[in-house]
Amino acid sequence: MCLAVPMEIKSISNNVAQVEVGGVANEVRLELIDEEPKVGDFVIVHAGFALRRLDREEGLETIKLFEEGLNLELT
Amino acid sequence: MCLAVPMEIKSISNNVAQVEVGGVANEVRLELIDEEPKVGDFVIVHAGFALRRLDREEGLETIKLFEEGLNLELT
Amino acid sequence: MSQKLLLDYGSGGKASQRLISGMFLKYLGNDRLNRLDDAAFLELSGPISMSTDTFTVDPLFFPGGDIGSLAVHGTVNDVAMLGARPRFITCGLILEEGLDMDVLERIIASVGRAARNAGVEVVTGDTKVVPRGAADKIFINTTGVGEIFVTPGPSGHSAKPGDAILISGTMGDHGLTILSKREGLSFDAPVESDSAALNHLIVRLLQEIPEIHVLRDPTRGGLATTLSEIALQSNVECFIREKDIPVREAVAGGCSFLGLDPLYLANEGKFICILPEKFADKALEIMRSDVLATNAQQIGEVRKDHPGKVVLETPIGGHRLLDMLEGAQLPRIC
Amino acid sequence: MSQKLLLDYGSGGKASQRLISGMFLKYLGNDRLNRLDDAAFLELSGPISMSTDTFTVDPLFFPGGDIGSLAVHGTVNDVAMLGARPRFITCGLILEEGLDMDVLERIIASVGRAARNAGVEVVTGDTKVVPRGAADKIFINTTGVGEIFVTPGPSGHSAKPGDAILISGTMGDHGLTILSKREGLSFDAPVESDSAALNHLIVRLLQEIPEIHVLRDPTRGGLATTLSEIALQSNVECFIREKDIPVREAVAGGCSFLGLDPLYLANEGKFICILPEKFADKALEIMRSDVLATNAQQIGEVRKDHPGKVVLETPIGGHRLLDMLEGAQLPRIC
Amino acid sequence: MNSLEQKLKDPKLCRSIVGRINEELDGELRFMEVCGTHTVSIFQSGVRSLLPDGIIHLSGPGCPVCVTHEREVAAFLDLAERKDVIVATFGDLMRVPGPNKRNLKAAQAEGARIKVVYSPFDAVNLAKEHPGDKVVFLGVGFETTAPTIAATIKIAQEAGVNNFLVLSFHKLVPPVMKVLVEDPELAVNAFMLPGHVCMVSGLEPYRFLADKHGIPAVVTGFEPVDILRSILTFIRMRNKGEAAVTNGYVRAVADGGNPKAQAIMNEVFEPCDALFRGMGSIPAAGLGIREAYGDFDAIRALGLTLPDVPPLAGCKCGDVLRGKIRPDECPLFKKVCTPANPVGPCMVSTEGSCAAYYKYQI
Amino acid sequence: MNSLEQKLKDPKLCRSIVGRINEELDGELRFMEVCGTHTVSIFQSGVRSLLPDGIIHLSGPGCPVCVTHEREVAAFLDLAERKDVIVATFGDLMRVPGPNKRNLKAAQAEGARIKVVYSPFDAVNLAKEHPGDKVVFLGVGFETTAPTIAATIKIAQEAGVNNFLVLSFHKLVPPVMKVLVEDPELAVNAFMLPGHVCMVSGLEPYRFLADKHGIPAVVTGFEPVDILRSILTFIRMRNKGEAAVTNGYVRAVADGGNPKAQAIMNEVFEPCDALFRGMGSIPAAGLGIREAYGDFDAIRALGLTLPDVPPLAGCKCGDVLRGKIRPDECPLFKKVCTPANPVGPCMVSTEGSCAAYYKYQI
Ligand code: SF4
Ligand code: SF4
Ligand SMILES: [Mg+2]
Ligand SMILES: [Mg+2]
Ligand SMILES: [Mg+2]
Ligand SMILES: [Mg+2]
Ligand SMILES: [Mg+2]
Ligand SMILES: [Mg+2]
Ligand SMILES: [Mg+2]
Ligand SMILES: [Mg+2]
Ligand SMILES: [Mg+2]
Ligand SMILES: [Mg+2]
Repeated sequence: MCLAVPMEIKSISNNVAQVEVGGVANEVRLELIDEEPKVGDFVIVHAGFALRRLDREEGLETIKLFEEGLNLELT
Repeated sequence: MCLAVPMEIKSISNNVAQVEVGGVANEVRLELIDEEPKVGDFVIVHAGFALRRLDREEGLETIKLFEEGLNLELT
Repeated sequence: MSQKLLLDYGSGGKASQRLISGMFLKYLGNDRLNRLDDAAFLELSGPISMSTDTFTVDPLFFPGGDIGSLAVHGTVNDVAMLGARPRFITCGLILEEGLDMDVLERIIASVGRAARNAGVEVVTGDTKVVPRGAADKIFINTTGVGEIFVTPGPSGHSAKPGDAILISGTMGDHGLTILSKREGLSFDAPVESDSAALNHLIVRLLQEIPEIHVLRDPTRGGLATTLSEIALQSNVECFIREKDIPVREAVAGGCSFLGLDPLYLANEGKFICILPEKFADKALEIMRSDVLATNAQQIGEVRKDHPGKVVLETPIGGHRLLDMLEGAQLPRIC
Repeated sequence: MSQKLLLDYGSGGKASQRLISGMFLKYLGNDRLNRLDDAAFLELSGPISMSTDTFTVDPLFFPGGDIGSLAVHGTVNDVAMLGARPRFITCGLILEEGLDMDVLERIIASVGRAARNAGVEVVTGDTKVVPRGAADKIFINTTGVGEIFVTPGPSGHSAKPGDAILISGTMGDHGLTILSKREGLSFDAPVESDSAALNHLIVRLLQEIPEIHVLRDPTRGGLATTLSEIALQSNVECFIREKDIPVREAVAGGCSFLGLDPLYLANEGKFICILPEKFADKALEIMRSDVLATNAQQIGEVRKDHPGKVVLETPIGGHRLLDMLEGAQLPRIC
Repeated sequence: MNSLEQKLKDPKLCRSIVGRINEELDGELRFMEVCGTHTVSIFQSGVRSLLPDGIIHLSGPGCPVCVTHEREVAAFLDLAERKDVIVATFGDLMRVPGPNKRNLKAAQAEGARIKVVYSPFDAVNLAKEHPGDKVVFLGVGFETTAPTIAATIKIAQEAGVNNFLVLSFHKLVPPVMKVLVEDPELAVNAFMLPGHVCMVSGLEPYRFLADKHGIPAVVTGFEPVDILRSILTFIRMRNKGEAAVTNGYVRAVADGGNPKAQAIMNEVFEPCDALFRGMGSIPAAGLGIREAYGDFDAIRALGLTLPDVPPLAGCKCGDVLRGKIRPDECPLFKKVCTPANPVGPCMVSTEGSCAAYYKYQI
Repeated sequence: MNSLEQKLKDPKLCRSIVGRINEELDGELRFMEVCGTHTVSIFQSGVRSLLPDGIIHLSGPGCPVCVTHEREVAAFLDLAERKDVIVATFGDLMRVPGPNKRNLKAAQAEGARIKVVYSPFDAVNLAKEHPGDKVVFLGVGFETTAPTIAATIKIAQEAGVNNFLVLSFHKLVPPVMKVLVEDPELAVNAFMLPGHVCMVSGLEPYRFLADKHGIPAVVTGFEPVDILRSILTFIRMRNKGEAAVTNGYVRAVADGGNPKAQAIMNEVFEPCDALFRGMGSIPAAGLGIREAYGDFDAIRALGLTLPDVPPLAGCKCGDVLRGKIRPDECPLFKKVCTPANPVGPCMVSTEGSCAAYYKYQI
């Protein structure tokens, strides 16, 4: 229902972050994000606002565990 | 200095006359004309207003006299 | 309320496809167009005459025609003027979003009718829809090709001193008709656009007259401008007599109170023919036998005295230049 | 302040003449155009491929090109797709009063440069100037002709089950570039329009490959729409694999946050080539040896299972339709 | 592409999960997603074509465009007619049909000033550029979008932009899901919860699904692996006889959601009843603008009312959204109702389930 | 064509008169017309090419466009810049160059709202159609035109149209002719008086030409026979040693003019000093709007002033208009100054004498 994409923060000033995806640069507003974002973070962007930080380590870890679980059960 | 053309009155209503030249119909206003114009009159039109009645008989007469005078003197 | 054109119709997607099959193929369809490939395959043998024109006339519909028929006639005529049989035309549309679909349909039907009458096929086309306010309702580009069947063909460069200058009929009909329907300037003129396809008459002339030096249609800028161009291209004087130039009473009348000159008004179904004097009568006879040129006249001759100029003999026997205007004529009061 | 275009320049009078000689002949001049007759005289021998397109791109200048070069490339490519050598193009301009003369000059110079690079001549043209507000700055129609040198030439109707489907490079570069420069939607994308004349590469392909069934450039509506057209015209299934379709990272990135699909974005320097499987490798080799097609790929094959449809195999191995859109894609948030 | 993004689309991993699904599935499983982005993702990624026949995929009322009521669309169109108003909208709404199949695109073609924006914030800039006009933003969306519009209203207030208005027809997901599960005819075994809505609201509002109704629900991301993993979770919960609401999108969603976004949303908006297309009025399922922000409320400022309109004859969107029928079971589907000539909003929205069936289903 | 119109253009009659002119002319005769319509008619009809070398035709300050001062044009251009103003004008003024060769056409191309009208009355209708704007009509012209604008102002007043304004730069012919004849360098033997100006004002205002300065003057129509007959009259008066002001256009002109038009003109306008291009300020040679009609006066209502502008370098219009030089004696003629690139207004107006020389002279 809500197209939202992860974009990487390249710089921040005045509640506005410069973000990038695939080299495409755009601006997003930071009024709504709950953690203080920093350069290098990935944020999930919806309608020009960053809504949350994307926890990529957590994401990878979850998948890795899940995958291991799958294989374990399969073999 | 002032392009003004004779047009024939085809009908009149409310200080506006329908006029024609070469079959082309247009409207002219009658606020400025000094003689009461009537259908069949030719009026001299400038910038959408009839400015005077054109006295075609007078015009023909003048020319005829002038022409006769010329010829008389020439022969 | 009639349906309105949306941007979607120019998107290349399904709406575009519906416009193509529901309207364009319906009125313009033929074996070549129906293939809808990137380009049309034409059996044509050279040399070829090719001309392009874009039509932006306002209003879209006027006595004697509409932008659709005009777009066909204009290009067919230009192709023919080089001594060619027009065969195929293309049709490029720019449409303003919100255009009435009924208006579009009337215009496309008119393109089809005019093309059939002129004996040409619309073989490929293109449609762009632009946002409301980015164009004025509809603009049409047509580009035509035809086979040249006389060589050397007529050209603006080929007028020779001693040649007769003919025109195929009255001057200024189209221009005055359009002016009379312009918003803010509307008056009633008993005159119609002369918009017509001249190719059949042109072909006949070229077949029956052994030598024609110049053929040209006096469109934008009128007779005065077109003759000036020829005088410059051929480096000759065009000498013409005002009393021999047919002008309808209504055109003269409309011009009188707008302060315009009919010799600068556009024609869309007339041509200038410049050819050796000895063929003038024969050419006039052929022209007058066609309904499109019953008022054909010799209006003057080519001279060498004032190269690059058009000289007009006035009805009282005076002489003056007929110069090319700087820009378009504006209605004036002084 | 730069000079502005006035209506007078479209009047057919002296201002028009100055525009023609001062700008059009300066940048586009050649022996045919310079004659300035009603039509151009072309030595061409048939059969002939003819295509028309009108260009209304906004903005006029964009990374990788401008409306002038695009107008040349678009038509040259369409003419070539029929198996022809593009030779001559026409140029019909609609100009908005008040247009910056410098802007016009840059665009005409670009038309001239692109035509020279593509090896075509602009042989005739037309210019209309419309009142301010009646058009958006400049629209260009180009119509091209060329000699068809293979028969039967490629056509959208000729795809056969078993054929390989190739594309000449990355998809969506032009479309995303234009979107990124649109007023109100501007973002920085490290991508350029792919606008280019493909005719030299097309000619080489046709000369070296004995049998090519379809050539088509996926412009408006993109790869998805163009393949759908071919599937319908040839009554076959086009089966393609998403993982084999090259899309630049920036195009994918831009599409991700605008909610668009790169397979529906326009390309202006790419082509689809459908040919018997046995010639696919040779064709890819020729394509990849040209700078315009270094990313050429086989993306699928023609099948007969779902005639008239395009079926996409997704990267995870699923299958779905790739349907023609109803209208243009709009940026969306859900 | 870095490895997280690659992993989430990894064909081999997908095939493994599908293998597991096939193995572990016992009987038929009817799951419903209530998010249009899931609808599109499931079709577009090809996940759907890989699922076994026993997995029945249903699309619920989760596309804010699809659930926009025809009376709301009529209000948009009325607004667009006003000479002193510039309408700003997300592109999604442009083609949604109102009464007589009229839509915003047609109004624009006829001269109405309608501007597609990518962010509500762009509408504030538009208002600054047109000080003599009123710029009305059409506020449509769920908990994901509502905070962005709330934040925009606060920004406009701070900047003193007083010609920016919002017509708020925002909707909330939990109340409509409540209506779904309380339907005695409900035939859904599991819910795929909307990842980006939950990013704001967290999991709490959805606990009732499992706790009260015994239906498992998983907050799900939008990549193929996310989706397939949730389906496997549904099967496993059912096989174990469990029902829980769990978070399958931990990388983006905290169990408590985004408190800051919730706070801003609640500061500007307050719950109100809302009209859902095909479902009628649902109590406390909408968000109206609070009185404190009344200056930005188009309804108050322009005195708008919702025009009465006849319902769309024959459209089964209500049944589709409730999961009662599949789009292809609607008698109008593909015959009368197509994307070119949509009868209902489920056919017109890019995320609509009827449109997805039409476009993607081979 | 009926016979009056035919007679007035009759080639045979014209040739007879030219024959007479040749016969009766003794030495050189320098006559001046002060009406642009005469300028054009004399060239366009070919009369000029039929005249013997001894007849020197001079064009005086009788084209209202040509005598419009560059400061007045600058005022037009300033007005056109205003966002709340729609300028209405006769087509004649569109190309007249002001400072930096800018003109109304260029302003229009850059977006100024300028509308060409055929009658001042059309500008009132324009004002009705644009109630939120001010429609300013550019009032330029002599005694022929001024009454039409006076009548229009009265009509607007009666109709209660309060967004119609006139910028009155009207000029009067007799005062400028007074300046001409009082010039010690004057080298004009006879005046061809403007037929349509006299149609309004009659002959009285011109009697001083003969009575005080001994220069014959004939009110003349615009057909070839009218013009040739007046020239013959000049010759005959001179041959007899007479000087009178006579009426050669009796079919349209009464000796007393048109009292009704005079009355309306005098009711709305009052004489004021006026700027003439190339001649400077001339006392009582202009018409300003009376205080009673001040609501319609663009100068009062908009607080307009005439901007100072540098004079056009090198333009000899002043000398041309005074009959001191012919256009082709101006060093810029045809070299620097052409209709495409006019230096002075005599080149730009369709009725300008420089333009007529350029366009018609073989
Ligand atoms: S197919 Fe059309 S009519 Fe049927 S439910 Fe879907 S949107 Fe409504
Ligand atoms: S030729 Fe040009 S510069 Fe010379 S007087 Fe005439 S208008 Fe002025
Ligand atoms: Mg193509
Ligand atoms: Mg042409
Ligand atoms: Mg033409
Ligand atoms: Mg095309
Ligand atoms: Mg328009
Ligand atoms: Mg022509
Ligand atoms: Mg084409
Ligand atoms: Mg093309
Ligand atoms: Mg042309
Ligand atoms: Mg514009």
